[in-house]
Amino acid sequence: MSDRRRLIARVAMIALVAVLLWLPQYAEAFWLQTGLFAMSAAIGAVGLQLLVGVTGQLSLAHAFFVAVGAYGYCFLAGGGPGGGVEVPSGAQLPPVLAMIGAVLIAGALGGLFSPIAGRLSGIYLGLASIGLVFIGQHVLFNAKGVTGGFNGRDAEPFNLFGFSFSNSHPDLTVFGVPYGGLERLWYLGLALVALSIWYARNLTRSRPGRALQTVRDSEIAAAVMGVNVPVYRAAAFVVSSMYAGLAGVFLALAFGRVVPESFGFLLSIDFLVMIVIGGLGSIRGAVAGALVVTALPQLFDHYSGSLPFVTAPGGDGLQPADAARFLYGAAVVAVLIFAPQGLAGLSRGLVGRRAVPDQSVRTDTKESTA
Amino acid sequence: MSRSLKASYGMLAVALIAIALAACGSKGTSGDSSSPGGGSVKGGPGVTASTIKLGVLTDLSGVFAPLAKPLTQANQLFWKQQNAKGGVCGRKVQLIVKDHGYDPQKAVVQYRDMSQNVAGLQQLLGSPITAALLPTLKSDSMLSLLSAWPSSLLSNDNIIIVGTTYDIEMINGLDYLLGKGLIKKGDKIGHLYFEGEYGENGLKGSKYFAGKNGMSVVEQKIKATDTDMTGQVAAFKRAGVKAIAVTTAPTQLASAAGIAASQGMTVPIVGNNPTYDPALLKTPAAKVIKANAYIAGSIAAWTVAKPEVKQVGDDFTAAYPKSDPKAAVQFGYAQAKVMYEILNQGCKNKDLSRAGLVKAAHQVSGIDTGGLIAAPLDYTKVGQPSERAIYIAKPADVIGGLRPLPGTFESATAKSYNVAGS
Amino acid sequence: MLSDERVSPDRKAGPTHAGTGLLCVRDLQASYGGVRALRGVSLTVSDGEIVAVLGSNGAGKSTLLRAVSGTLALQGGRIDGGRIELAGHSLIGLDPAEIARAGVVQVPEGRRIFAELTVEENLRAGAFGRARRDGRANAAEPVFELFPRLHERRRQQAGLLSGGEQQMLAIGRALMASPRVLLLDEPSLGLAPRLVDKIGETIRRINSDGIAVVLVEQNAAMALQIADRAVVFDVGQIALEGTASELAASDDVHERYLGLGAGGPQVGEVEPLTPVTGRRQAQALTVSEVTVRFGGLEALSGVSLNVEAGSTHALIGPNGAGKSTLLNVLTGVYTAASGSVRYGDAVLTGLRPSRIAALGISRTFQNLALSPTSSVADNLLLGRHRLTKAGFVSAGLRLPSARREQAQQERIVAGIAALLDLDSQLDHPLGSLAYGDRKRVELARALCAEPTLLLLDEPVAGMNAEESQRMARTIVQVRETLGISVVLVEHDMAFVMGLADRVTVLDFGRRIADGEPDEVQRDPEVLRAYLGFEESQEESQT
Amino acid sequence: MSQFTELLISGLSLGCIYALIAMGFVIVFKATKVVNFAHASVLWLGAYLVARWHDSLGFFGAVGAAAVICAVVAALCDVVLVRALRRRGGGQDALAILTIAINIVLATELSRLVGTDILPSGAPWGSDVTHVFGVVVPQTRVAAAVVAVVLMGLFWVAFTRSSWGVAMRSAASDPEAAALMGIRLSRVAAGAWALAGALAAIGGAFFTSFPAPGVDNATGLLALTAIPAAVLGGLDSTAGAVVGGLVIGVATTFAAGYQDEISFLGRGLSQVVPYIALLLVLLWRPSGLFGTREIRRV
Repeated sequence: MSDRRRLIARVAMIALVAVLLWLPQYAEAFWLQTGLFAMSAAIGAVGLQLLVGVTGQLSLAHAFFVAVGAYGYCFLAGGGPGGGVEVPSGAQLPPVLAMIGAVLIAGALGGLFSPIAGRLSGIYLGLASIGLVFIGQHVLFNAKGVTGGFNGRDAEPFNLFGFSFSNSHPDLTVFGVPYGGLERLWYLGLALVALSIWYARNLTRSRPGRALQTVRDSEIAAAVMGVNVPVYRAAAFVVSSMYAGLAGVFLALAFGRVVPESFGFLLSIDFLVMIVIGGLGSIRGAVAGALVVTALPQLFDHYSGSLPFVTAPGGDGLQPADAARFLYGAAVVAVLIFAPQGLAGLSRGLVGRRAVPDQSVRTDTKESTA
Repeated sequence: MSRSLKASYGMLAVALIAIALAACGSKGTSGDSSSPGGGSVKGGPGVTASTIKLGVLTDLSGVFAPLAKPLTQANQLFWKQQNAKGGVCGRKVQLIVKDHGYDPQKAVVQYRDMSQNVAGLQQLLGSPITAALLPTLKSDSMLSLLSAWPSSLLSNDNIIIVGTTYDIEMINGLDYLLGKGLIKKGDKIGHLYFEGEYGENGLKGSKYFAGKNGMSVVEQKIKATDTDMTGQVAAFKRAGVKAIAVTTAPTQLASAAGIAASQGMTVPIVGNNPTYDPALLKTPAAKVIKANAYIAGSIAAWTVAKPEVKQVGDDFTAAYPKSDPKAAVQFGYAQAKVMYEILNQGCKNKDLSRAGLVKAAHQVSGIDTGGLIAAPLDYTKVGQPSERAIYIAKPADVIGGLRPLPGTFESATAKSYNVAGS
Repeated sequence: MLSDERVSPDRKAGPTHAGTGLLCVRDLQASYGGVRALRGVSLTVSDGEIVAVLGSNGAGKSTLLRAVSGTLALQGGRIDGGRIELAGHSLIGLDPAEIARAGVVQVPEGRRIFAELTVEENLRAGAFGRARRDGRANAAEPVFELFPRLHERRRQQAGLLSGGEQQMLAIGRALMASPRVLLLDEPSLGLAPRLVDKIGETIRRINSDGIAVVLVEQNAAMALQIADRAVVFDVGQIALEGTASELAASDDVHERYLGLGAGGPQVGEVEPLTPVTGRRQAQALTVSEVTVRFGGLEALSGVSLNVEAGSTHALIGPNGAGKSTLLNVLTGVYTAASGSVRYGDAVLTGLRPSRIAALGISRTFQNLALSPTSSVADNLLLGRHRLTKAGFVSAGLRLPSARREQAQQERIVAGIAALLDLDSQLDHPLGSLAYGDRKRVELARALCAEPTLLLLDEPVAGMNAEESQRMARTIVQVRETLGISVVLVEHDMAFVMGLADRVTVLDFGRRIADGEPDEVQRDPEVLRAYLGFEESQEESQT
Repeated sequence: MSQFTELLISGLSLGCIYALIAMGFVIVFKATKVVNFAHASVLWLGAYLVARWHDSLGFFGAVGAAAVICAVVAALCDVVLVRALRRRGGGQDALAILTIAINIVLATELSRLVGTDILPSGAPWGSDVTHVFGVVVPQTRVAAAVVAVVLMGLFWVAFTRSSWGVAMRSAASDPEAAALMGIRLSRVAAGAWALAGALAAIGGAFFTSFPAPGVDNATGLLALTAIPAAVLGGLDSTAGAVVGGLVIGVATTFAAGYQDEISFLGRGLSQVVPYIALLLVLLWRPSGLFGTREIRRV
């Protein structure tokens, strides 16, 4: 690619990092909290991208594995001396280990699903995986001992070498701005997102990644070149589950407390929409998609006062929440039809690079045409 | 791929810079500044010399909109009237309404957004939202008036529940049936209840009652998406229950009542206050519901013969002609009234800070809602419900769809019931 | 004089039939995903004539039919220029259904009958092509007259019919639409000789009812027997045209197209390649009594053959003879109903493809199976999959081991690419390569797997003479240098004659001959089945 | 009457409704290879229209009208959006996601229309019941079963005998060949969507009739349960849809009726059972009970 383009990318990159690092200095709680949720979403979306965009496998079970990560962390880290009324049990591990453990558990469960994940392809896997979400929520409600049932359970604040990512110990003030839990988690989130992107990029550019892409483009070619297709399908599923797990852990930290309702079917759909809007196959696209999907409703709500055609909450007329959902649906339709490569594709256009047709959206071509 | 990734940095950066700029603000100032509350009253977040800001965190676009919309409007109605009368503590009260659509993630962000600028939450609706916010609310010592009645939350001193709790509603309701001879000792009671806080709290009540009276409870737990109660009722029938307790949404009450009747089960049905909605009277099950259903709740039906109740009803219809008359109106008004009393108390204590308000809340007692709530409210005992009496009402074709039986009802069992116990 | 008739690439159709005629194709250009398939084809079909379209696989015959019948888009192709007119009305851009209703009906390659529907229902489906609804009811009568057999079986599920009957049904179904022009795509495909003759006969009869016919055929003999005129396609162009008799008589056709006589690539002395990776010991491949079934149809019936270690073994036969199916059995893509495949002392039957690949067996595909969005290098690196180790952990975390492996593999791949003159294009996205180059990329990818047995499925399909020459040379070089065995699937005899040590001929799922190229070439059985006519024997002597 | 038969019969009667809805999924998938999530909100729309119109048009009039409207809406989804995406080369996944998006938009608008109300469907049978094999069954359910059986019968006849059926099946078995035979794929597709829409409307009308009180904010979720029904039966098998629907109907009813016996699995299982059944079936047969497994070609 041309120097001009490389330059733009560089500058954008530096600007981006700078902004992100500096943001807590003046961003209100609203923005930080939104940011934290967006980061969690970004991690999950990158994971789903590896499965859907790169391997060409559809999954609607992502919410389930996010839940596994979130509850896994709360269980492994939690369980301290409870304040009276029945506190769900826990392993009381140090948070770092709990985080790793939760991710591994998510991966393991993804592996248990491999008999299905390995054999089913495309849409069938997507439909089958819906089941996990509903079964998962049922368990969350009923396995009170571990999940706390409908009450949910607290997420132990994360800490690293005694430095707690919560409002205090130690108290921290940077340039006169008090850095509480939100600010600290912000940086943890940035680190985790960076890590996720880094791994995903390495993977897609390496041996396993090439194998996965070939499974997507031509299953049989992959097989005869020595790729064990079912195993790689399952592996992709496991990896994306682990990403979902990590997203869950960070979601739990951003919430402070997890409840079953946060992990419904709609969350799975949100993740799918993120990678579609971002552009199937593109890692950074997934991150951008996550940002849009998470922030959009919040912004609508925040600025509902100053939006045309939108009434204040409670008034008659178009509620901001509804407006956001309309826009959300319409955006997906528009992206699919007019910009099948999503935000990534558009940005490529901005930087003036010829877009390469995205194969992942164009799975089987022997489609019946109408 | 990598190139495309590099490139899409651009767009990402733009997006974030935009956010950053939008976010530009005087960070961290508004919060801790105890603004000079006029006179010598200690101020706090959301309190200025002329106004007190209160948050309303509710669901106007999700599954609970039917309950929340009139409720919120009633909140607003009360404060409109009260402000006209000079507000409270020399300040006008201003409600900041946020619609979370029953989405915890959204609610948390909205709370973060408002938490720095409100003295307390006039209304907090949705059990998952409440559960998710609980730790934060506590650490912010944010006085929160719940739009729900679970006894499980009474132990938190910053959570205020207006009226009695689901379990006590149920105990009273069943005791009423017992008193009327509709059920007798040794009977089986079928309990149809939602998965979650609401349902399980109601179940707690029926179980306690059954234990006290040598009865047994046949449980049928359902999810909110269950609408066909055929299987559940069949199980009740097989077990030979003599009464059905319902702790669900109106939809399930209608379905259960209808099927029970169609199965030839003419047993009394007692439901918690949220199980009823006037709209049910238009459904095929209307006949059965009118005949067999008893609604147990501490909130006054529109037709309760008390001047204040009527007044609120009339004012509401005048203010919101488009909204249907639902019991949530009376509750919303009472809820606001309780907040008023607490603010008043805080004013007396010369402390409108958050901690001050939580303290004040537990100094108020004998709040007379003029019958909007079955009995005067007493918040001096943390961990105890503010009152234990209820109205028993039967569905009927009157405004609000409920005809109350004369007087209020507070059973001995309910009195002796210990909410903390399990 | 015929040589004068030859059309040079740029030259459009001869002035003899300008604009007149029922179906006119003018300077038609078409492509699939950037790969040009038709480079300015002009053809006119007049009322009531039969025009045969001949040419090797990938020469563009089917593309022409798809373009005319409007189904090109369904195959991911597009028309880039030119005109197609039926009696003066343009057909370009019309929906296939509308084209059929206008009177141009195609019998698709491989019959494509509706297997789950009964014979009668198949015919009813055909009747949708009638411009007017009237007469749909008794439309079937003439068809049943033509094919009494179909009448007997009208209530039967079409999927259960024999190959011949299915072909009859496919034709009958098309006739239901009472077409003005009938496009037949390889009707003789996979049919036994007597059936082929019968089909030819039928086509004549249809034509005698005044229906113009465009007949795309592998089986030149049959086609030339019944056609009035014929054109020969080569790499998306009409290379040759004339009356059927002229073409049938000309040696040129046999050389260029039927692949008899001395034709085929002159490989001669090749300079050995500098092996990037060491010589490897090939093993003997033994296929014994392999049978494969798809539903009711037997794609392979008890086929046996031996490939000696280090030899080049050609597998030839008409389309649909089961060559690719056998390749798919060898690589574990299909599982044999019975019989066994052994490579050295390993039994392949029942192994999953990845295990077979691990034994050093590698292949290319007839229609490319590459990753279009990835770079050439990445496509080749996939070939190294079985020889490399980097996994989700080491690669994902860029552990030194993985980084070292990557670098080293990239060197090897670059080397192999150089052997096939692909080094300049290593980091181009595959989508930007020409068809011939993509074919070479696939060969390169197969070589990257360092196979001891290399399976090539129609390596020169769709290539022009020069490209095939080059491919042939490469294949020989590879074999010479690496000392591996090569199994070569081709339907074009000429190509394999120069290359193969041994030839096995398949027809209709059976092995009908096996031996040295020249003896097979003379085998009457082969000539009959493969070329479909007796008299060709003496002609082939020339 | 033993509870078993009681549950079985009411389960079957519920299953008939699921079957109707699942049929819609299958017909669309068969004809256009699209998994249509928007089916859920089309059903909701149908139920809503019936509830709104039964006063003026009468129940059957309302159902008829709703069926027509839903058919049109569904067909428009296909003609305007699905076709546009497919022309741009969208694959199965992309198309499924498209229908999810359509569903989001429709559902949002419907939840605004329904608002805070519960709108009864106005079915003439009200809460009356009748006896089937000595089991008490709501008349609405009997009617639903009858209608479902009749509709499926009609569909079956049309599908196997009429030329529309021939066109449908030809297009499903080999679109390209069908097009070559002059079958207008676009019309076949639109027709399939329209039919599915009509079925959804009718299914929705009965779904929200007694014992359910009516259309409300949650009606949109109902149709989701028909997805496991369709997949379990085999996405491309109409017979599978019927079986799948009945299986799901019976399974949910039993899970509820025997809740005490299976309470160790956690109470309130009935809404989860369909998905458990789905996973089990797919483990055993990856393309559903009656689904056709496509042979991989090179």
